[in-house]
Amino acid sequence: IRDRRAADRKQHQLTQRIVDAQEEERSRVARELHDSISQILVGIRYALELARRQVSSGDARAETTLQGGVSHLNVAIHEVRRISRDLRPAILDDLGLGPALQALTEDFSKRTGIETQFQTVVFHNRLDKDARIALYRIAQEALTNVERHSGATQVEIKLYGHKHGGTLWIRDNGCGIRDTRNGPGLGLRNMQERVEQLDGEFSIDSSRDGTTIEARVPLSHMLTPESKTGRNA
Amino acid sequence: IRDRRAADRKQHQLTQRIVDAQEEERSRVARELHDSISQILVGIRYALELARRQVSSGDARAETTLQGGVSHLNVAIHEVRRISRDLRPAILDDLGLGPALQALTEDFSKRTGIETQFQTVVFHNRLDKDARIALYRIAQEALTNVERHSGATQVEIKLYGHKHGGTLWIRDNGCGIRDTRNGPGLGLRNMQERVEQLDGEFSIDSSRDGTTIEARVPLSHMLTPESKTGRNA
Amino acid sequence: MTATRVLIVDDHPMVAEGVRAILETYDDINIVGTLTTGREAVQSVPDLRPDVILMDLNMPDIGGLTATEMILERAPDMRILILSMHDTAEYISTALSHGALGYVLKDVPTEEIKTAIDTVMRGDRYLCTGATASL
Ligand SMILES: Nc1ncnc2c1ncn2[C@@H]1O[C@H](COP(=O)(O)OP(=O)(O)OP(=O)(O)O)[C@@H](O)[C@H]1O
Ligand SMILES: Nc1ncnc2c1ncn2[C@@H]1O[C@H](COP(=O)(O)OP(=O)(O)OP(=O)(O)O)[C@@H](O)[C@H]1O
Ligand SMILES: [K+]
Ligand SMILES: [Mg+2]
Ligand SMILES: [Mg+2]
Ligand SMILES: [Mg+2]
Repeated sequence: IRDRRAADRKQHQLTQRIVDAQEEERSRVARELHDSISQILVGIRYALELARRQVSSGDARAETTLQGGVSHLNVAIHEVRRISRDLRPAILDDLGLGPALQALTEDFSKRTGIETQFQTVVFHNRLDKDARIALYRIAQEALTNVERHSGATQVEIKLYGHKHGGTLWIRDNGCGIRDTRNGPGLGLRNMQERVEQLDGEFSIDSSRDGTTIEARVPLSHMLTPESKTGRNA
Repeated sequence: IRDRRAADRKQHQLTQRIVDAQEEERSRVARELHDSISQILVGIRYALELARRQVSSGDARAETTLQGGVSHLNVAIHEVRRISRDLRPAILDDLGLGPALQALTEDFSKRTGIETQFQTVVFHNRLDKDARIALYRIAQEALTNVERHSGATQVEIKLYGHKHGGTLWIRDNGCGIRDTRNGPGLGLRNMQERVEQLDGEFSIDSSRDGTTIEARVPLSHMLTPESKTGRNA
Repeated sequence: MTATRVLIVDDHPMVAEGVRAILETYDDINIVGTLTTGREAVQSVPDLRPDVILMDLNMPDIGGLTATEMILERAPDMRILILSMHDTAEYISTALSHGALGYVLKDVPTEEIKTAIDTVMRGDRYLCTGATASL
């Protein structure tokens, strides 16, 4: 019974952390939209009205004002895309996991300067939607950990299919997971949970030479060739 | 042991539903930003570039083009504000739970036509951030249920403090909760979970004359007067 | 007729710059400064001697409401016009209860911002269209 209660408490804590993380994310995105995007748009609006006044009074500075408006608009468009992509990259739904991981890898590499390679072989059967989202989130969490904790200079990511299903494999050459005594964070716990929800298997292999995580998804989450819609895994 | 496994499975399913709902929300917001806001902004950029060419060639239609740009910008500003508010209303952090519930009530009443009253008394001690967010989400979920399931024509919401803490009370005059045999949805489960996380109490009282839910938050989630920052409960 | 001295306080540079550029096109308005924090506003009022302050609500240090109260403690007759993104009635009534003389939304046509300045200069209250109805 004590075991049972401990398990309940753990599950309870997990749920709490998921909910907290969600509120955190909502609050962050809401603030980005309100404090940044909205304000830029208002600024552009003022520029347009100024330009209109300048045009009607024959003021030659109208062109410069409009030029300023266009470049601020570019900032806004860029920011809106970034926020949208961070939430859920359209490429994942439109083109599939392979292209999404390729884009994620390139972004990560450019942003952090960590040399990151992605390899995949075209799947015979493609992953279903739940598996695609789960593996994408796992890759995101894993790369966040690499950036924050590992001190790695190289990362390799592989995605491949086999007769038991599909596997996502991520290895860094960093310092290894040294200490999770104050309990693992939400990141590793989330990865594990995501894979378990798919009846898959999750493993971590860590030493002083780096960390490898592997997420395996069973055949039940692969679509049969008939249900293909022309998109790739 | 079989009980234990069944309980585990249920908890597992609950976690899965929370994660699914979160992915759903991310996907929806990402799509709104990408498909709606981004496209409007790109459209405005074309308008600005056109206006610039018109200005430089002395074309009198520049003013009309600019006018069009301004009105599209208004649409974008309005939409960004709506998306931001749906995620997390700034009023909750800026002015507190009372004003946030007042605004929620007015919106709900206007949108659904259900006559909705909100009453509050100024708290001596105000609620902390966790309690504020939790009670706000509970009110949102409860109103969603009223709209979707109750057929009510009137709703009353009360928020008040007392010597044991604070209470949110929501009553509708609808048909009552008739059937949760296929398990309660995520809504009621979430409300319960939110209150439990605060060590509070949650109760539902339902009959053919309507449904009343009550969420009680203990004193440990009330800030002492010293920690007031000039904001209200 | 002397020009109205206007001080702009907004933490977002594009908004502050945008309003300044627009208002400068009016002959009867003189922008005496654009500041980005509530604290700077409280400190600068005696030197800048504005007739009207256009005040943002959400700012990183002290927000527009607290800044309004602090300014009015020292200069009780100061005309403070809140310029905000928030269109909810609760914000408007809260701003008025903190002593603001007017409330205008950032995304109204800029002519309305000019009208609001002229209105509070006459000593009258100005509430943006839409806000008046919901109070
Ligand atoms: N790739 C890695 N290299 C080195 N250490 C790692 C790596 N990944 C995780 N760790 C270690 O394991 C701990 C737990 O990771 P986890 O992602 O679960 O939590 P976190 O990153 O600390 O917090 P959160 O992910 O919840 O924001 C980390 O604090 C870090 O010490
Ligand atoms: N105010 C209410 N009046 C009448 N019936 C209600 C009310 N609230 C809930 N119910 C009933 O209780 C059930 C469970 O509600 P709950 O909010 O948990 O789930 P849901 O609304 O069906 O789905 P979800 O909230 O997960 O989208 C509803 O399906 C409905 O039958
Ligand atoms: K001027
Ligand atoms: Mg982590
Ligand atoms: Mg519900
Ligand atoms: Mg601001």
